[in-house]
Amino acid sequence: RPAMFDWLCRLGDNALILGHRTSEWCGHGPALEEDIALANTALDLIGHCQMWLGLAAEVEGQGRTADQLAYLRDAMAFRNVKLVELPNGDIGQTIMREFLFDAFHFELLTELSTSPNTRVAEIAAKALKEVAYQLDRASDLVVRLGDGTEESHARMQAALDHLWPYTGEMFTADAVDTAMTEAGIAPDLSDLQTRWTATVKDILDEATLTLPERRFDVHTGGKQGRHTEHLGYLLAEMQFLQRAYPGAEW
Amino acid sequence: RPAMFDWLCRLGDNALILGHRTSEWCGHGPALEEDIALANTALDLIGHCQMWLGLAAEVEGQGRTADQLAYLRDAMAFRNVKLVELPNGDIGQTIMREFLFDAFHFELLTELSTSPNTRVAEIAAKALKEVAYQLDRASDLVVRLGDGTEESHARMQAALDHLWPYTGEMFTADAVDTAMTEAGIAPDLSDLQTRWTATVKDILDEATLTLPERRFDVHTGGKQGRHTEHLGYLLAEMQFLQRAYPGAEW
Amino acid sequence: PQALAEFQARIDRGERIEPKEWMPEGYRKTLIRQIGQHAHSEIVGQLPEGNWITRAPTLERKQILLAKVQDEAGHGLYLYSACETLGVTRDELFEKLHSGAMKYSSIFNYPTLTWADMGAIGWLVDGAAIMNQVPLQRTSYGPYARAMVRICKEESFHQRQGYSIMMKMAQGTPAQKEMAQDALNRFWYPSLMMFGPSDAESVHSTQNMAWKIKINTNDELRQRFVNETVPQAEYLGLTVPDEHLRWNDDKQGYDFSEPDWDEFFEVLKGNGPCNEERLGARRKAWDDGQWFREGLSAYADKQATRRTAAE
Amino acid sequence: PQALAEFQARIDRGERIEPKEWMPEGYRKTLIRQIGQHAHSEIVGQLPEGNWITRAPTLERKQILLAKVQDEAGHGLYLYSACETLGVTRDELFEKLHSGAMKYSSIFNYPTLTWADMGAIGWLVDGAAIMNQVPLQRTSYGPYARAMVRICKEESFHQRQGYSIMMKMAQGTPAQKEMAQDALNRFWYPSLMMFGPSDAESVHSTQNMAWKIKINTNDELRQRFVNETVPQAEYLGLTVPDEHLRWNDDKQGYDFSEPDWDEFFEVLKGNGPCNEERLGARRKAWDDGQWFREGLSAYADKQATRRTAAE
Repeated sequence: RPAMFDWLCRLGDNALILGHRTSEWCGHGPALEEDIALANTALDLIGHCQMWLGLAAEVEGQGRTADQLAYLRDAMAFRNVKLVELPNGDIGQTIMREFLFDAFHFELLTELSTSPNTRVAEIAAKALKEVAYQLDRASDLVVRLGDGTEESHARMQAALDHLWPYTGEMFTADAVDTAMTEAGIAPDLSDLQTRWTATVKDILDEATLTLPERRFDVHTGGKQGRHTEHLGYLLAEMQFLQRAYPGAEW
Repeated sequence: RPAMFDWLCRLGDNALILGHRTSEWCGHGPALEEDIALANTALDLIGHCQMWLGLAAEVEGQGRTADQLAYLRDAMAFRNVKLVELPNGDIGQTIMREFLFDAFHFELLTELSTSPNTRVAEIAAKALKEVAYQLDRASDLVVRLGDGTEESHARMQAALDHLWPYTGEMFTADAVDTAMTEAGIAPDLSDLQTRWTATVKDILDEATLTLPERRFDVHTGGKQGRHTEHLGYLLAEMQFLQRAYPGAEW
Repeated sequence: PQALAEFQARIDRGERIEPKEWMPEGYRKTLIRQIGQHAHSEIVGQLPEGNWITRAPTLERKQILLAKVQDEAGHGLYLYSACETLGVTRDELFEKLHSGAMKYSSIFNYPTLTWADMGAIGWLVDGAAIMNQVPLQRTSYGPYARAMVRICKEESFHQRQGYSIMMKMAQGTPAQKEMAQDALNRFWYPSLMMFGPSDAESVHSTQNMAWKIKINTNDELRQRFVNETVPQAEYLGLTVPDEHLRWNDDKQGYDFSEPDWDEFFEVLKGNGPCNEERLGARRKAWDDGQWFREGLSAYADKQATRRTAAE
Repeated sequence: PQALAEFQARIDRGERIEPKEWMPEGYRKTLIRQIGQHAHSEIVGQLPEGNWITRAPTLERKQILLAKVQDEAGHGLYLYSACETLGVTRDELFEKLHSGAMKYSSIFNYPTLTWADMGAIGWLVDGAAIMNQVPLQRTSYGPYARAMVRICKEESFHQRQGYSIMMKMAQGTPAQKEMAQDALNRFWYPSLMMFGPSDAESVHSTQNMAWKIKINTNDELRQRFVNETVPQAEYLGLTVPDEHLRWNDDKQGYDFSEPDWDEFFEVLKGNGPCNEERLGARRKAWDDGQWFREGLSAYADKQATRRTAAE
C-alpha cells in the first residue's frame, strides 16, 4: 500500500512537473501552432496528474486531495524522474525531452490500460489517447528538426546528448517498482525499456541523429525524492499561493 | 505613524530587494574581484534592511519582527521602487542600476544621518559609510566600462536607456514622503533630485555615455505597492522556507 | 466610382464581401489593420495571463487558465487566417508587430500582479472585448464575421470563468478580497479605454461605419459595458473606483468618469508599464524560434525533392 | 642533483621555500596542480551554497551565508595569488578549469537540496577541508603555507556556523529534523571521499610527503575526521548512515565503511549529479564576463596612454 502510494505519486508527479515545464512556454513558442500544441500538452498532463494524484490520495487514505499533494509537498516528497524537472532549454531540448519521455509514457500507459487494477486501468486508458497523440507529434518534430537545417540538426543532437544520461532513471527499478510489478499492477520496466529503445532508435535514425554512447542512467534518484537543484525553484513558484494563503479557496 | 511605517518599509524593502538581486550574482560574476564585491554589496544591503525593517516593526508596534516583514508580506505590501526589483540583466545593467540607485541612496542617507529622529540618524550613519563605498565603486566601474571598448560602451548605454525610465520613482513624492518631510524626519526629495542629477551627469559624462532624452518617471507605483510582474517571482523564491514551514526556527 | 457605389450598395443590402471579390483599397487596408491588430492582441494577450499559469493556485484553475491561453492562441490563428485572405501573410503581420508598425490592444501593457487579475481580465477585459466583438459578427467582410462568431462564443465562456474567479476571491479571506478589489481598481479604467477615445475625436469612424467594419460608436459600447458591469461589481461586493459613478434615470444608464486619456496616449506611445516587456517577449520568442521554423521548412523542401526524385 | 639534495635538506630542516628560490620542476608542477585545484574548489564551491542564498530562511542566515560565500571567493583569490608566484597566471588556471584539464573537489558535484545542506556543508565539507588544510599550514612552500593559515582560521568559523545550522534543524520540527538527517545521509560518504582514495593506491604520495607538500596520508586524515565527527553527529541526535560504524578500543578510533570508490571515480569522470551544471555555470560566468574584463583593460590602456601624453 505505501508502495502503491509512492508509485502513483511517481505517475502523478511526472505529469505535474512535465506539465509545469511545458506550460512555461505559453506565449513564448517559436510559432503559433507550437504555442497551441504546447499549451495543449501541458493541459493534458495536468489532467493526468489530477487523476493519478487523486487516486494516490485515496490509496493513502489520510484525507489529502490531489491539490494538497501537488501544492503542499516539498521537493523531498516528490517522486518524478529528474528528466522532467530539468529546465526547458531551447525549444529543441523541450521537444526532445517530450519525445524521450512520451516514448516511455506511451509504453507504460499501454500496459497499465490493461492492468487488473481497474482504477489504474481506467486512468491509463484515458491518458493513453492523449499521450499517443503527443508521442506522434513529438516524434514527427524530432524527425523534421533532426533532418532539417545544419543548425536544427546540431541543436537536436545537443539536446539528445544533454538529456540522454537522465533517461535511464525511467527504467531503473527499485523496491517500489518491483513491488508493483510483483503485485501484477505494473509492467516490468525492463520490458518497457526494450520497446522504448526500439522506438527511440527508429526515430533518431530517421532524424539522422546519433544515439549517445554515454551511460543513460547517470542521473537517477528522483523517484526516491533526491532531485536536481532545479525542482526546489519550480515548487517555490508553483506552490506560492497555497503556501502564502493557507486554507484559502480559489 | 502609519506614514512612518510605510516610509521605513520603503527604506528596508529597497535594501532587501536590491540585496536579493545582487546576491543572485554570487559565484557567477565576470571576475573574482567582482564576485567578492557583489557579495559584499549584497551583505551590506541585507544588513541595512534588517535595521530599517527592525525599526519599522517597532514603529508599527504590533509585535512583528524584521524577518516577519521580509518573509511574510506579499508583493502588494512591499514598498520598494521598481528599479531595484528588475531582473539583473547583464553585469553592465547590474552595475548601472547600482550606480543610479546608490547615487540616490547616498544623498538620502547623508541627509538622514542628521535627522532629528535619532534612531533614523543612527541607522543612516551606519549605512552611509557602506553606501559611500558602493557608490564610489559603482561610479568607477560605470566610467571604466563606459569609456572601455566599443562593446562595453554600447552595453552600458543600453543599460542606462533601459533603466532610466525607472529612476524618477525615487524622487516622485507622495503623501507618505510629504508627511515625512513635513515632520522634519526626511529631506525634500526634490533637493535630492538636484544633487542626484548633478552626480549622475558628471559620471555619465566622464563615462562618455549619453543621458537619455526619455521621461525618467515612466515607471512608478512600487512605493505604493504596485510593482512589476518580476517581484512576485522573487518573493516566491525568497520566502519559500518561511511560507512552507510556518513557525519553524532556523 | 461605379464599382464603389455597387460595393456600398451590397453592403447596405447586408451582403457579405468575400475574399476574391472586388473591394476598395481603403476597405482592404482598414480591415487588415483592424483584424491584424485584433490578432496581435490575442497573441500578446497570452502573456499577462501566461504570467500566472505556473502559479495557478489549484490544478483545476491551472487547467482552466491553460485552456484559456490556448484559446487565445487559437483566436490569433483564425484572425491571421482571415487577414491572409486580404493578401497579407502572417509573417508580414508579425514583422509589423515586432517593428512597432502595428499595434495591439493597450490593455495588455498592464501587469498582472495577483491571482485576482486572472479574474479581472476574464471579467472586465474579455467583457469589454465581447462588447466590441459581438456587433462585429455582423461585419461586412465574410471571413472576419465568421471568425468573430467563433471567437465570441469562446470569449463569453472565458468571461464567465473570470467572473467565477472574482467571486471566489471576493467571497474569500480578507487578503483575497483585498486582491479582488485591487484588481478592479487597476483594471477598471484601462478596460474603459479598450473602446477607444470618444468618436468625436476619431476621423475614420464615419467611413468605417458605412462599410460596416465598425458597427457602433466607441461611446455607445463603453456605455453599454458600464451598464452591464456595474451591477456585476455590486453583486461581487466590490467598489468601482469612480466616485462620480451614479445611475442616471433619464438615459437609463450610468454616468461615469472618463478614463485618463493622457495615460491612454502615453501607453500607446510606449510608456505603459509593460510595453517593453510584452513586445520584448514576443520578439524574443520569434528570434529564438527562427532556427525551428527554418528547420521545419528545410525538411519540407527535402521531402518535396525526395518525392519528386521518387516519381 | 646537488641542488636537489640541498633543496631536500632545506625542507628537512623545516625551512620555507619562497617564490624566487630554486625548486625542482616536479615540486613546482605538483604545487601548481595542488594549489590550483584548491583554488578552483573554492570558486566552484561557491555554487552549491550560492544556490540557497536567495532562499535563506532568515535575514541573519542570509547574511552569514553571503559572508561565507564571499570568504570562499576570497580564499580563491589568495590561492590563485599563491599559484601565480609559481609562474602561472590566474587566467591560465581558469582556462584549464574550464577545459577540464584541471579538477576541483568532487564534493561540489553534489547538489544542495534543502536548507539543511547548508549546515551539512559547513559541518562536514568544511570540516573535512580543515582536516586536510590544518597540516598544510606547515607545508614547505611559503606562500601556500601562509594562505593556509589565513584560510584555516576562516574555515573553522564556517564549520561552527554549519554545525549551528545543523543544530537548529536537528532540534527543530520533525520536517527540519528529517532534512538534517537526509543531509547527513547524502553528504557523509562524499565527505569521506574528500580525503582521496587510500594512499596505497596513490603513486605520488611518497615524493609529496618528502617535499612536505603532503603532510599526512589520506587514510590518517579520514580516520581523524571520522573520530571527530561521529560524536558531533551523536550530539545532534543524528545517525551516521553506516551500519558498520563502531568504536574500536584497540585503535582508539572508529571502524567505518569505506565510501563507494566506484562512485568517486564516476564523479571524477564527469558522471556526478552536478558536474555539468557546475562547470557550465563557471564557463558561462567567464564567457559572459569577457566584455566586462575587456572593457576594463581597454580603459586601463587608454588611461596609460593619456598619462603618457600628459607627461
